[in-house]
Amino acid sequence: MSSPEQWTRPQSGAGSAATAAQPSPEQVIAGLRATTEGGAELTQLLTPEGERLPSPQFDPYLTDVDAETLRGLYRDMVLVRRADRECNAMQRQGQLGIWVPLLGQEAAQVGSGRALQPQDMAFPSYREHGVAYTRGVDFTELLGIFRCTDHSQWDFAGHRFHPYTIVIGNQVLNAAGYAMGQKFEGKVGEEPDAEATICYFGDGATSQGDVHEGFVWAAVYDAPLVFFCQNNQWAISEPTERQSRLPLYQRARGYGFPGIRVDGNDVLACLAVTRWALEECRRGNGPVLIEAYTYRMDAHTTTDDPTRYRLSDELEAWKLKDPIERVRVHLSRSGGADQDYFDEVQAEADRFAAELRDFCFAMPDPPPERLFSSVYSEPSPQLDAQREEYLAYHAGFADGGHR
Amino acid sequence: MSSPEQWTRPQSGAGSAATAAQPSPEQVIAGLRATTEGGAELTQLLTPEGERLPSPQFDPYLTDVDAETLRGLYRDMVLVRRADRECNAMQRQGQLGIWVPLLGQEAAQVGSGRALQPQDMAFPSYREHGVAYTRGVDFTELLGIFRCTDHSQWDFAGHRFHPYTIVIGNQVLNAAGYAMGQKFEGKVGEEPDAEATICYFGDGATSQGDVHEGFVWAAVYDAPLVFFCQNNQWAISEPTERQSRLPLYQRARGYGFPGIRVDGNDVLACLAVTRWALEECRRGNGPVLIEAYTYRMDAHTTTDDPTRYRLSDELEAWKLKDPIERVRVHLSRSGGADQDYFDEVQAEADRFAAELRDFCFAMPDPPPERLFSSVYSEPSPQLDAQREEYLAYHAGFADGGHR
Amino acid sequence: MAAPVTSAKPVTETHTETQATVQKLTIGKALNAGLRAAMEADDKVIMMGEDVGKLGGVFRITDGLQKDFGEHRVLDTPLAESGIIGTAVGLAVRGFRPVCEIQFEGFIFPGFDQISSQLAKLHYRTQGEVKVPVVIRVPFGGGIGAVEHHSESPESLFSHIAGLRVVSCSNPVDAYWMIQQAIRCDDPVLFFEPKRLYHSGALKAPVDTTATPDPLFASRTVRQGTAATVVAYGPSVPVCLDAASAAAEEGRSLEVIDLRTLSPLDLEPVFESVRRTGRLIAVSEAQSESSITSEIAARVQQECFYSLEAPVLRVTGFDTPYPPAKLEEHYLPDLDRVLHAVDRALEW
Amino acid sequence: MAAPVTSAKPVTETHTETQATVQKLTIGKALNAGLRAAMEADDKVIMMGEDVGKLGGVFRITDGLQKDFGEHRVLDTPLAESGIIGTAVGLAVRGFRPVCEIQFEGFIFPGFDQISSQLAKLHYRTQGEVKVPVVIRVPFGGGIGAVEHHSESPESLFSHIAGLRVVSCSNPVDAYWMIQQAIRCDDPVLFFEPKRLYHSGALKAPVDTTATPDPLFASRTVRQGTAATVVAYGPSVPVCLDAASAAAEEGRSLEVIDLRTLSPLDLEPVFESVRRTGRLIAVSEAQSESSITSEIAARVQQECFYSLEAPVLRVTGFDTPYPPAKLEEHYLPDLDRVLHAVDRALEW
Ligand SMILES: Cc1ncc(C[n+]2csc(CCOP(=O)(O)OP(=O)(O)O)c2C)c(N)n1
Ligand SMILES: Cc1ncc(C[n+]2csc(CCOP(=O)(O)OP(=O)(O)O)c2C)c(N)n1
Ligand SMILES: [Mg+2]
Ligand SMILES: [Mg+2]
Repeated sequence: MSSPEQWTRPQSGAGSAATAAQPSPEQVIAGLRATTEGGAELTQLLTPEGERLPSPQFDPYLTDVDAETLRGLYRDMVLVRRADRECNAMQRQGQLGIWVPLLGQEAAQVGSGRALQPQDMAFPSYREHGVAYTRGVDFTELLGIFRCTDHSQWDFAGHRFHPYTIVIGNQVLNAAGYAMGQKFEGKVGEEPDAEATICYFGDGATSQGDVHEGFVWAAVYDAPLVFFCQNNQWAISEPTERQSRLPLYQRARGYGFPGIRVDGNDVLACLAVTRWALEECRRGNGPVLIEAYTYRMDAHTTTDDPTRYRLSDELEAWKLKDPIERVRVHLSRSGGADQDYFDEVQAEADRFAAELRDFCFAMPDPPPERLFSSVYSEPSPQLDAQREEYLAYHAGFADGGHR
Repeated sequence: MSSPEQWTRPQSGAGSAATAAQPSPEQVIAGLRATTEGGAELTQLLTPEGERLPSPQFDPYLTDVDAETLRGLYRDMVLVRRADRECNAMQRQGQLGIWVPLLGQEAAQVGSGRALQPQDMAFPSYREHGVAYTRGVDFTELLGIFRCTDHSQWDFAGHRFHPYTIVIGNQVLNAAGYAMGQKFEGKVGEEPDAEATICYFGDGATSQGDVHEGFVWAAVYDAPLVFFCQNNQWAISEPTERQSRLPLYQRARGYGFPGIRVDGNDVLACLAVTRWALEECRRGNGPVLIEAYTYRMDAHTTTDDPTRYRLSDELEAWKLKDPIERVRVHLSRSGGADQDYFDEVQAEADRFAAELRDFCFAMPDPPPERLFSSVYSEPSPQLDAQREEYLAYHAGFADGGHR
Repeated sequence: MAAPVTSAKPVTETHTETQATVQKLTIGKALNAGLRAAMEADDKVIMMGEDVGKLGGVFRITDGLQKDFGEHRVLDTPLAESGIIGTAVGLAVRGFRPVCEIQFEGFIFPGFDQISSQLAKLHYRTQGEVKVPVVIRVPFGGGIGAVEHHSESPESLFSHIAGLRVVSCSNPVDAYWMIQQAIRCDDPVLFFEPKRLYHSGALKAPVDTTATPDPLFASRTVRQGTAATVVAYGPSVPVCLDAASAAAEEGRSLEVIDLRTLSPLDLEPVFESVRRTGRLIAVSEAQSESSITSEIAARVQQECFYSLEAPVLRVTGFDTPYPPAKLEEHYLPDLDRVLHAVDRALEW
Repeated sequence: MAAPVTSAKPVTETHTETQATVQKLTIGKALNAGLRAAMEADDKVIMMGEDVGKLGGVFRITDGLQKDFGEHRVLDTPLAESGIIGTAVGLAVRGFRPVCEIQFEGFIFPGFDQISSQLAKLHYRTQGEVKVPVVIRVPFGGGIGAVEHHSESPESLFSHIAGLRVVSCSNPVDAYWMIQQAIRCDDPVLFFEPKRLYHSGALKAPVDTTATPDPLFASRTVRQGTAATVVAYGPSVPVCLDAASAAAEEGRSLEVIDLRTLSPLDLEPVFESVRRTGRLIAVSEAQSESSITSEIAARVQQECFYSLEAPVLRVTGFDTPYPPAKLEEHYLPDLDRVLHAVDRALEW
């Protein structure tokens, strides 16, 4: 954990920065091997085999993590995955217009989401159902977007969870502004209510100008912002090497803030590293970039056909790194949970999904008036006239009248 | 000079890239000291005192540079500065609508411009009069923009010098596309006619999304593109620390291509480093970022008032690093030129300026038809109608008729 | 370089003996065939965009092109629209003829600056010395039950920017020819594709690749009539044609004009028609305010002042953001709303 | 939170005893005074933009504010417009009321995406749960002899985007009040400032800071007349007023309406006027195609169909990019072109 002093007092012994600015060939290579884990670069605390690796740097962020916490994280991930699968199925049944699956990214989302304090703010992209869940957003509240009955509908300020953002990269600047606001309001520092912001985006998003500008702004204003990039290896059909030569976390090097790659399928590592990053930000050492190295196990969305662009081998290899399985194995081996517990969670997940399903099937269509509401915060006579005219016209049909 | 092999074969001994991605405090500090030279980071071949420093890395790029070449560079800079001053004066006299002075940036522009081969392409911003000159664009051809008689008017393809671009950052993407085209056409490699592109922008521009996207594109497509950032310390009234924590050349580190800081007031260093960078690009090792560390000695434009935001001390300090003076001293000391030569160049510069002045005063206004011409490459009946109607209306006045 | 696209000469020949010159195609397949023909005719033509390669684009309009022409002619670009358009401008300056795909119209906005500041203006800025023959393909419009940003109609914005040409096709034959003509045009062309019609089997039509196409920058009367004129473009054209059929059954004869070129407009056929019918209904999915339909109304009321027996009426999207898709049936002009407007115009 | 801006209550009080409540100000100084008053009234109001701090903006509209309110309330931002607007959106979500300065209208385009995708839509997207009270100040229009991108009039583009409010002021009194009202408005407001009038001594007017301002979103008849109506906004208003004076000398009485709100439009005063005069000339420096003046013509021809004795005529910039400034006198609507249009309307 670095302190503000460490950031602002020069130390001796650094080599020529000009040399540092020339990446080594292996750094270049690393970027080209988009589907390799990155070896030593990767922060991992729980191996795919469920083995707990010690980490002097990050273990201090997990001192409160006992078997109960682990069971909680396991449960979170199982529930979120089950809900995700249910939504995927409901899309196939025509109940949702589209679904954006998070399958495979449960650890990245639950781990980072659980690292947040209530006072922290989160800016999601459109796949962060797991983060939404950790922020206390009811899964049913997400459905409207995908059933096309609304455009985002939860208590944004209450949950401190911003609306989903579909235009790639936009939310990164919005989050930078929000975090600047936290700073300007004096919410950064050693006080217990100190705040930070986290912002989610994908590997593809890193190419967008807005993401760069978010990096520039956050760095220049020392904004308490954690950039959380879920590198799920694909931007629809494009692998990460279409976006970058170097591993994405290294992008931070050019801006002067830390970048780190974490095993995105390791919920403990995601929790610890995000806690560290948030803490850095809260204390005024932000921003920080986290690249969560993970994999999109399903299609980009339910309208996508990944067989056109990637091999099933890849999927098989990643199955072995499943984020839930490794926690299950670890809990079993360490005696943190037994089969009964797992069965219970599964049953709860099934109930969770069934409720979601019932809710979804019963969702009403919005009334036509909704079309005209909330365009502005104050009324607009022009729009009022359009509404009146349309509703009168529409009523004509309802009354069985002529068009 | 690195070769493609060096770029693509891994070598042992590199530390964890994760660590490398966390900038050291002094790197952060360096970015905050926007007006210090950067010490060891700076590539300099000719000191402000006119002393030639040896450079194992860059001397190989100057083997052809003899006294005659040096005299030529000196002459280039004196002429360009003289013309710049003349234009500044003509603006004050109402002959130009605005002038964008390059004072202080002669070495960066002449050095980099003279590094180009005829087949190379250059994309300027709006201050690159010195580069224009090295591309064979007649100084008189620049005047139309500033006299507001045209929007850029020279033989762009012939000089391989793109129109001036005023919207900050736009030209970086255009240059990336052009360089991609050179690559796609097989013009990159060991052939003597191999090509590269150079693109100019300022320190302020580095914050723009387009510049980032230019970095991404050029890196992903291995485009033969030299990004030439003239860090003149100011973006109008904003010092460089409003844009970045780190020295700007280090931005390249996050993308996986080399970045280097050169003394922008040292014409030899600019020449050598740009030759090196172009050579890298030509051979397929591009892109490369060069930060030319220099100073805007005059106002941002003739409409600007720098006394509102910077101290004259700063100017005085930079006067000691004058780009022309150090070449003059070096030539004198080394016997490369005597006072007669300097006087002759001065006289030539005065003639150059006088011609420019005569030309400018005689520049005609464009005819009203110009307003409607070249909107499209093929005629548009709608526009033709607007033109006919307006010209008829306008002729009514000329004939002394009523409106 | 390229022959004037306003000429009526066919811009491609069938390329193999074995291939039939007439095939029944959807709009999507016709665009694909048109792009293929353009790439065969000129090796400077390249495709750029997100997912246009292996995937063939999310709508499969570039399907198979990367496989056949290679990765250097069909580029899966980084995910950034300013980058796509900005590099296309540079490629065009270099002599290429880039065809950019914007995945959905709602994602064109990050590229707005490059479009308006560079693409639209370079030709004028340089008095025609620098040509930027870039085509930007934009799937647009609603009615596909999509989430936000996937159903908008931003074409009016581009029609307000001088230096751009904006066109839209509404049927497979036009799709096949117009895309080729747009690519051959030396001006930048924003090519708006009616996404919900891409794969419409009902609109499938025989496309004769040896035929002589209409000029690109001309409107076309697609149904003759006498009682009122209806003008539309892109996805609204089939709606208006259906409305005209329905009206015919009720004994009212509607003339329908497919604008095809949205900027600069070719309104002569509209003026001529309105002088006969005395009534005009302009239809578009876009918001009405400061739009192409506003422009049509403004110009028609001026040119046909004494012919109009009713004001020009507009049937458009409302002046709201595009609503959640469950409400889009209310937002989009449909047969009933068009006929309602016709009724009002006739009753005026 | 903020009182409805459509109310007629003054939104600020004079803040010190010593300061006069009535001062003669230019538009530029009035804006500066209005910004200062807004910052004093609400400490969530912050200024952001390029060079707005020490320099006070290239037009000095924010002059002195950083000195008096500090670097945390007047931010010299990095050079990127998407960043300015995108972070302003986030700051607004956090509870701030950011006032962004775009240095010249030609540089708003890199921020277009954030404006249309986030700023305009967040309120609608969230059914009003998320408010983004951001004001974007945009110096616009020509006539200052500038290089490219410094003289454009892009306001119509924003009027086509639902969810935004677009306004423009034309005199010091409005400048002082409208900027404060815009800042208090919970909707995003694009505030177009007539840059060539900023420092016009001729337009200097007494600004009474204790007066009751007109509502923000209302047009205003600034000169009454009977023969024809002229509607304009921003820099064209003084041109039209001059034209009306000149016409009066020739015995023709023109009514002049200052639109003030460009989107949504407040056309009732225009309709009412046209019903009396029977003639309308809409004036704007912007290109005509798909513009605010198109919209005015489209709506007036519909609402006043039987009152119009001549078509609505428009006097606007041409459908070309803004020309080199030596030609701008031809491009910009001036007194003569306005009167020429009046002549045509009267002779129709
Ligand atoms: C500006 C913009 N351009 C294009 C799209 C279409 N699009 C949606 S998701 C996507 C890929 C995003 O990839 P990535 O950032 O890696 O996130 P992931 O979907 O993998 O989570 C694209 C191109 C968009 N939403 N926004
Ligand atoms: C997109 C855009 N925003 C704002 C401006 C206005 N502007 C012109 S030059 C300038 C500062 C540029 O600074 P820098 O990039 O350092 O280049 P320099 O002028 O110092 O050479 C600004 C803000 C612009 N031209 N384009
Ligand atoms: Mg991804
Ligand atoms: Mg600068």
